[in-house]
Amino acid sequence: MTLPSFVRTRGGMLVGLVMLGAIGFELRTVAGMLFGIDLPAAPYFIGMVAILSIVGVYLDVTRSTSPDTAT
Amino acid sequence: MHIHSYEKLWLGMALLLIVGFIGTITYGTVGAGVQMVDDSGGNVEPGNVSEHEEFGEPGVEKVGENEYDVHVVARQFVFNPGSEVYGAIEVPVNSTVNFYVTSADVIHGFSIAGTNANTMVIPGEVAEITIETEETGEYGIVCHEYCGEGHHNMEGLLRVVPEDEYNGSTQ
Amino acid sequence: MSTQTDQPSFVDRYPEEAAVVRRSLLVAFVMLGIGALMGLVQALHRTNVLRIIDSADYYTVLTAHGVFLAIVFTIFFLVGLYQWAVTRSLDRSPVDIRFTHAWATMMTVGSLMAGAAILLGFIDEVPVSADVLFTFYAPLQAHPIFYAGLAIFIVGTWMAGADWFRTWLAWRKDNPDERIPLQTFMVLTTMIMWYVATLGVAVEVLVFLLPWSLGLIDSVDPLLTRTLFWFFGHPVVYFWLMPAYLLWYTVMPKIAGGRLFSDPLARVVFILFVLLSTPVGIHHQYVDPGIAQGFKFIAMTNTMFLLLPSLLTAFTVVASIEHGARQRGGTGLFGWLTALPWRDPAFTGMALAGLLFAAGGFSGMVNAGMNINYLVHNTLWVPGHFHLTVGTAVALTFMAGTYWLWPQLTNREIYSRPIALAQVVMWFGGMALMSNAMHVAGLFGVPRRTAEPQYSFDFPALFGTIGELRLQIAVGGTLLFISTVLFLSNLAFSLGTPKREGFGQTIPPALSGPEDSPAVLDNMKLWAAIAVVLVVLAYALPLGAIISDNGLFGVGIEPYPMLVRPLFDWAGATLAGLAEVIA
Amino acid sequence: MSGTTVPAESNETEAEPSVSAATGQEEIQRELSHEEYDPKGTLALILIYFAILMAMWVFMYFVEFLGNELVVVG
Repeated sequence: MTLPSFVRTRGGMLVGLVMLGAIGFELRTVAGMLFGIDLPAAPYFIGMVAILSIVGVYLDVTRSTSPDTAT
Repeated sequence: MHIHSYEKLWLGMALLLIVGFIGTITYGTVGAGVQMVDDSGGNVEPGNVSEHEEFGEPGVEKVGENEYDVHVVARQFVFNPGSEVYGAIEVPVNSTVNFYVTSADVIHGFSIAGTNANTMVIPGEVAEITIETEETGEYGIVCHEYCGEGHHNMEGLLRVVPEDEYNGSTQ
Repeated sequence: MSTQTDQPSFVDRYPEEAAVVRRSLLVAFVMLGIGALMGLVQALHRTNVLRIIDSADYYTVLTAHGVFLAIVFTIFFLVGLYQWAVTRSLDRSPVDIRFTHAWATMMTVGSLMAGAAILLGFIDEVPVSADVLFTFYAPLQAHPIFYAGLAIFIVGTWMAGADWFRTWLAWRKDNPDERIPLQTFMVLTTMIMWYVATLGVAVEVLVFLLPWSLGLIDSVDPLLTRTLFWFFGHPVVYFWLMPAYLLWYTVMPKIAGGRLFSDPLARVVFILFVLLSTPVGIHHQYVDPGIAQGFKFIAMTNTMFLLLPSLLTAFTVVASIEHGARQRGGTGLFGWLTALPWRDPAFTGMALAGLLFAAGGFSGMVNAGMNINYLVHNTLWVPGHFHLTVGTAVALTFMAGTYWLWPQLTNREIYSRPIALAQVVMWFGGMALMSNAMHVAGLFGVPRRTAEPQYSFDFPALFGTIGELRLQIAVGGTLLFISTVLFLSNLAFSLGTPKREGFGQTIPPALSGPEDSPAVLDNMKLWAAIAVVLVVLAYALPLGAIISDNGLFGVGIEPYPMLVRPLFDWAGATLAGLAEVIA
Repeated sequence: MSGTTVPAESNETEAEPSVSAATGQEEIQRELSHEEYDPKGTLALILIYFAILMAMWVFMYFVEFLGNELVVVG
């Protein structure tokens, strides 16, 4: 299985996931401010964290190279 | 000095952005007619506010067809009128309202929450700000500049009421 | 592959200078710790999550948070970093290291005086306080030791600048035909800007506030002193930013594995800061009564052009990083981003700081827009903005830079790199949460600088709820505090890691070097003179108008609170008594 | 750049690792000179940023500000 190079290390994965989290968080603000779509906070954030966690666990399990334990 | 062509492109776009911003703001001033608070309110001596012709008895005053002057004195930690002890400021809808706000002590702020009506209130200066009321409703007024340890208690209320309910007095 | 290099480290080559740098950074970090604690107390208090202080004490906390972080932390880090940069890039020691120690001591003494005045505000029994916030607007009055401390601190920074200019002049004698090394160039231009900018606050404090707090003059004009404050208060933000830019331009390309894309443009950027940082301060006063709209418009156009150096920086710095990524084997239009050293906390911290600076840049553009200021002035939008800029672009870059610099100053490794990485990422996440909520709440009209969130009316939320925004601020603030604690403890543990060799770092030359730029860029006198002319053009008329309206000292302005008068009257009476006895 | 006067600094030191880098971090694989390098990715990123800035500015100014209640005229 070929994986994008940024999931080679846990450190890189952490940075990537937190960035995705921040983007997901901002998207709700954009939906509310620009498009007037009021997404309910609790389900949205819980869902977002759940999806990111699943992605994180999946990527970690399938991490291809460099198995050293950085963060 | 050689600059990469991409960077020259970006320099041009950055300048375009800047000119665009200045253009928008000029449009806001000239086209949409949004004027800044300026020195037109004149000066008043903070210690003598209570003897001042207008600020001695602050409140709402009808000055023309659909036009009202509202004189407000801000002091630690109330707006007169506006705060609960003095009663809310009441103006009719579809009118032009000129606010004249000054301070009797330190620097305050005068902001009608959630709207564009927002000015500093500086002792010695009169802030003049004109608004047009287009919808009825109640608006909170906050002092948004730190003015002492009771700053968070400094608030007031503005009521924009239908023309037929307006009775011409501060309540 | 180890991180060992064959270069001698900075401390090997310049042990005395390294000690000054270390000491400055340590003062900065102690202040960071106290300031961050104050920040946590505030974030939890005003969001009504946890209240351990009276709302009346909130403003003492807020003053400490603002002054300790925005003035002391940032500027102590700056002097440490700049001492390193000048010594390193000129490859020579200060002319007289005792002078270097003298300014460091002066700055410390000044900070302690101002800090003590602020913190004594918590103790009601002591008649000393400085609950005047970071802006100390008259007629709010602080104890004289607050103003005196501030003055001593600023004179200390002036001496630091003089020290670096002296080192440069000595170097110039030995190297008459060389271009100024880029880091030194950045230091010198920053200090020219600082000398021009601090004139405003020096006049405000020494001519007006200090004599007034001592009872020597009765009254000061609130609008005049406030205008003098902002004369200094806007350029000071570039004084915070320029050391971060120095790290972005000179250190970040290196740790990304690349080289600076363009040295000439870096110089142009710093010159633009010298010219445009100061004649813009009136944009903080867009909704001040007593200043004509025309002056505000001039400040607005200057401010908009001040965007240019930051926009150019965005390109040059990203291009330098991309160069690193491509040298490390990165390919594709965006694929190179994955080839960057994201596990290096120094790199990741600076990159994330830059990313949030891009967002903060936008809210800054809104702040700069004259009439749109009605929408956001003194709302929570403004602290949202500057927590992205000084609170992240600057503070996070400083922390990330420390992870790279500290080993070279001590010959000791950072205690834990993974914790360092988690720390910078946590700062990014916490700040994304907190500042987003602040911006949104600001648009709903929630004011800044207030202890109580519960006014008797409701703020109109366009989506979501105000309560949810408060929670985001509280969670974000807590994450930021934890991140600060991780940073400080990681650094504290680093004091105990074993010493070893091999921490030397070099900085590779730029892809397009200084030889590509005209020599006039290095003419410091010319840029200083133009800067002064621009400041005179922007400020002479507004200041003249204020003085002609109100006089120099205003009329009948009473100070609040009147804390020191009795003390001074007592001293005055004693002196008068003594004089009589002598006579 | 800034360190041109330090004799030890030259292009050959570029492989030197950062003191804060992870052990096992990949090293530089090739050298790119100024002539060989066009910052395409940077240009792409910055154009995206430009588009976001323009859209957000128009939204903030014309919708949030000029569309807001209590029109301020002076």
